[in-house]
Amino acid sequence: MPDKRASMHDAVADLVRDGETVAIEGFTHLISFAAGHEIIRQRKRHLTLCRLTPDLIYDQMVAAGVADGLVFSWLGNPGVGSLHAIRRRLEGGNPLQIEEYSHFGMVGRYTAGAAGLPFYPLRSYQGSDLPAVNPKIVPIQSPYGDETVYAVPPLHPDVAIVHVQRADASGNAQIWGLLGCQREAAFAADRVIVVAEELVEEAVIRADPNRTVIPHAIVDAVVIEPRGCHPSYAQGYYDRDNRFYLDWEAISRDPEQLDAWLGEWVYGVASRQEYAEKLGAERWDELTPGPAPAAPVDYGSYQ
Amino acid sequence: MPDKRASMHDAVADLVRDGETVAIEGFTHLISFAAGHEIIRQRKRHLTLCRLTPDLIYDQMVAAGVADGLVFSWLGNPGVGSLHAIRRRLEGGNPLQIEEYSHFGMVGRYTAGAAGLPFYPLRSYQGSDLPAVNPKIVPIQSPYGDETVYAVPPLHPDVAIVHVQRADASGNAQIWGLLGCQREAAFAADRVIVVAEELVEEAVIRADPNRTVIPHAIVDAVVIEPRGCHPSYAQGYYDRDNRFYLDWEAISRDPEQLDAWLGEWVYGVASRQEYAEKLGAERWDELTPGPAPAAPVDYGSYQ
Amino acid sequence: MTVGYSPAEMMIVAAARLLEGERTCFVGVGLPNIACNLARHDKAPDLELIYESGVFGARPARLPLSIGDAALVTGSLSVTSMNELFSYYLQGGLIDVGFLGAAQLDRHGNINTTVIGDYHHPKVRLPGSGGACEIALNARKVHVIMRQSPRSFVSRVDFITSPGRVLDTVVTDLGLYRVEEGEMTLISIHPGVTAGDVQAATGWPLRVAPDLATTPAPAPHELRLIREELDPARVRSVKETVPDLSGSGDCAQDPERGSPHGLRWRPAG
Amino acid sequence: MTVGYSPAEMMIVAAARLLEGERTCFVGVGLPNIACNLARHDKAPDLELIYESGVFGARPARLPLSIGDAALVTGSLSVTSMNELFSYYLQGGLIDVGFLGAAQLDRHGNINTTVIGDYHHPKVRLPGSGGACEIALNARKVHVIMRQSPRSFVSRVDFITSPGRVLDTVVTDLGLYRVEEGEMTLISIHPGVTAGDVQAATGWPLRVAPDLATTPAPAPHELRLIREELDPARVRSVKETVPDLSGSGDCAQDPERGSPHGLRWRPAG
Repeated sequence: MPDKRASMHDAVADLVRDGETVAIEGFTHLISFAAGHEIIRQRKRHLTLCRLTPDLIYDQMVAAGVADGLVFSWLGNPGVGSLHAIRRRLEGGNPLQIEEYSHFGMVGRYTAGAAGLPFYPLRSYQGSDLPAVNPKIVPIQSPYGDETVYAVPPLHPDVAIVHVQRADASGNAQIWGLLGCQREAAFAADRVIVVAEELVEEAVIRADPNRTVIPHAIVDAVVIEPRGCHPSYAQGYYDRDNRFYLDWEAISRDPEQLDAWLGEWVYGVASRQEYAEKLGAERWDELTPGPAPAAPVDYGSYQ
Repeated sequence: MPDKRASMHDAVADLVRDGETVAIEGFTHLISFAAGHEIIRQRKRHLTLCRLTPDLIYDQMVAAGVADGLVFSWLGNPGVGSLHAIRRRLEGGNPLQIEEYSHFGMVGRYTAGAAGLPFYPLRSYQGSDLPAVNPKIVPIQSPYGDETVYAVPPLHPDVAIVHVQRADASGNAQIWGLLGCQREAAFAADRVIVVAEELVEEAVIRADPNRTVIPHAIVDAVVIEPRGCHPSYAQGYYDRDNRFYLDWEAISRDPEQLDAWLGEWVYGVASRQEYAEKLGAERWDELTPGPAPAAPVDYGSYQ
Repeated sequence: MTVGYSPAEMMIVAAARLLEGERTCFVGVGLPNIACNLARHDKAPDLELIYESGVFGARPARLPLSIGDAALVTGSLSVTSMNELFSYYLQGGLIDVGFLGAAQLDRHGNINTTVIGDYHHPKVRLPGSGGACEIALNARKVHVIMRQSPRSFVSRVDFITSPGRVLDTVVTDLGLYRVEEGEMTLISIHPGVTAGDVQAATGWPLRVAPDLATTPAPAPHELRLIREELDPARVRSVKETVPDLSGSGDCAQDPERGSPHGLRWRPAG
Repeated sequence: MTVGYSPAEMMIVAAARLLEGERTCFVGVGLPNIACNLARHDKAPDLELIYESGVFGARPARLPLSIGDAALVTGSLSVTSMNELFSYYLQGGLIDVGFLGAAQLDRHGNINTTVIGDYHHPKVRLPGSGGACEIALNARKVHVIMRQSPRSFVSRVDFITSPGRVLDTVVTDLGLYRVEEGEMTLISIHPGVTAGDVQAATGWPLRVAPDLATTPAPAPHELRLIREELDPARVRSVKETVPDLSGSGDCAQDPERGSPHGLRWRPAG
């Protein structure tokens, strides 16, 4: 299997192109802030950003001017409040093209994209105003009887960026904890960047194949980026930095503070490593969980 | 959580009823022969049996007269040859109602059943004669553009029987190795019998939640039945007994031999434990794999 | 004995009591999370908590910071992909109760968490559906927890995010409501609240049940559980003035607040 | 140097050569499994083996007994549910090549693995589709491996299980075929086989390519790999006379055999 390792700089430079549709997925868990910041640093433009929950990372990317559009299902600072940079665009005069679903609708769009289906049927939207403002959400009649459900179209991002706990050099990637819709987003995408907390030997992947979420066959680049999710988290590695999520409320309310924050923490650092060091050992200590090992499992050796 | 443990005898007596639709799932792996044999022993009648691959167990059940119908996608002795008891019914005068799909069609039927959908769309059947002989396979047009795919209807077994490697007393069940469509079959069914190789404490399940395939909320009975899959296998516990699969070719070709086999190995034993003992320690030794432990994973303790 | 309690505590307790006998509940963070855990410790010992993030049977060792908190995962019974969670658990019909938040709720029980004003030119852009729309259509019943005001309790919502088709009970800081004969009806009023308070916080002439009850105040053992076991840091049950909750995370921010509301403490009734 | 080889070995080698440069192959047990592993050791080192049972990137330590063998799981790169395997890998368009077996193949490349005779009153009931129908419609290309006879190579199949829409090459014990201008065309003949042998084993007047080739005989290194590494017990490559194979397991049993065929050994060309 080919070695696909690259620096975040090179992976983003090579694989993320102006005007494209980009999905940095991960539901609360495993959000690649490192990739988002690199996209900001490289001043990518006119992107359409897809995520169920834009979270702080898309608020930052929108504030930095990389995005023309947003495809999403829940727009907030989870457990805290608003994404004020995005809200300013939506409530003010500076348009941001939005395409809005429910969570299951977004999951269905990725799933149809991954599965090569022309549509995904689901039981939602009946009686909601969402189909009225998003013409892509349409009713579809069951071929058995006259029941009607709704359909959403496939979503095929040009690039999906997925942070995982461990991956080998060719891109076989394993996740535990919340799985979100990373598998679906990756299979749906034209190109895939796997960002890993840890590089492991292929033998580690092969020692637990049920945990593999993404196979190397769909991966274009592997970036080893420890602590690449902060202030989001990586199950078993570090906790969500809730202090930062709380702080973001005030930072994002004020465009000047936000610009200063981007200047200091994104443009002002060359890499995620520099960011992590700048954050300081004490903060990382606070975020480190205690041990909770998985119960052992034996696959058996069959010769 | 309630303790749902029952003997195989009681679980089958209480939950499998004459005339019902029954799915004993497991693709090659984790086929509950123990449940099938108990259904034969209790002389259940007029069942409709669903499985992607009827395998030897349904050949035995059909031979024993429990089934009126079969819903399936591949009818053979995997890697060996034919299921002669079923073939005799299909090629001879004694009708067995069949409803035939492809594998993906069967998987789709369980998936639609599990997901509460009125149909499951898939890219198959175009140009095949299968829709001509199974009117439940119908074309469906995409609401986006004029593309046509095919649909299959949901399958809702009255009972699904799923063998797993480990379960707790209330039915939270974990599988590793081939996952087949057991999760889908169980969620699609009205009642679920979990048969487990091993009973574990709830804490073992909670120590690796990503491995849980079936939650207790959908389980009606938990049967602890070590070696319950023989001659099928349980990854990490014992290997497929290929000698038996080879032997079945001759046994099932000859109705008298088949009857004698049922007499000796099904009616002639009271339980799976008796069957396993009758098979003998030497055979079990031959089938026991060496160790191949999964790579460790840490979920982290978040207090 | 007089024990003081906050409006949030009244809401938590009232919501928890709704869960008696239920087995599966789709939970949002914040008040519903504490309410569900209170029910598990009290009137619904078999209640399993399900989160749209993919978690079934959570037993968080701390109060979760979001519906995707790491503490919900560790020690839970099952974690699946969101596709499987929405497909097999929710759409498959396993969910007895879903809790939703609302920025606006109307006379017919419809829920708005999308916009205040016109969708294309919003006065206030709210979070949107998250999983709320499908929860509102696939759970057997739905309860709403929200703070009540003339701006949030409106005759007609600006946008129907989630239809109120299976709406059961609405818990506010003033009372409890059910939809009866197609219309939101006050069925119980919290201790210390007057009918005038309620009408003043409602944007249409309110229908009141003929057998209007008074909500029993939080019992000492309920308050003890909340304060000593479920939220010892008092993160939510005192400080949280805007119910930050829904099956879908946080749909319920007050659209126009500039600062916390500072709900008053009330003496026990 | 003269090395004897079996017809099965010729088929394995011919099939393996078709995989040069391919990256992902949907594999059945039996001959395709050996062929794919031969290709991996020889001309297609990056080839990944995918099984409809849910396995991607298998490295079996022994010759698998079925497509669901435990040895395919241990040490593989990924094991998923069948729903995910069919949806994301196959239907999602990741499969370069699928191998299928056939009980009957017709002049237009359609595949029958369902029945001989009428579907509702079958003379011989065959296994059916398994995954073959969707493999035949979703893989980029499909190769068929089968034993050729007037009963299996027929003008029109009794039942189209899998349409031959993306059929690339058919490997038989006598030669290689491709569909050209809508019709099965002999493009290469195995060493020691005559045009008469081939026509005698074909149920319609056979189209022959103008540039008909002779299949290069198995090379010594290919035979060594098969015999010493891939199938040292000679389970399949000698004894197996009916190619027991398909993307879908075992679709290819000869419908009318009562006993093994006993294919002859041939001297190397």
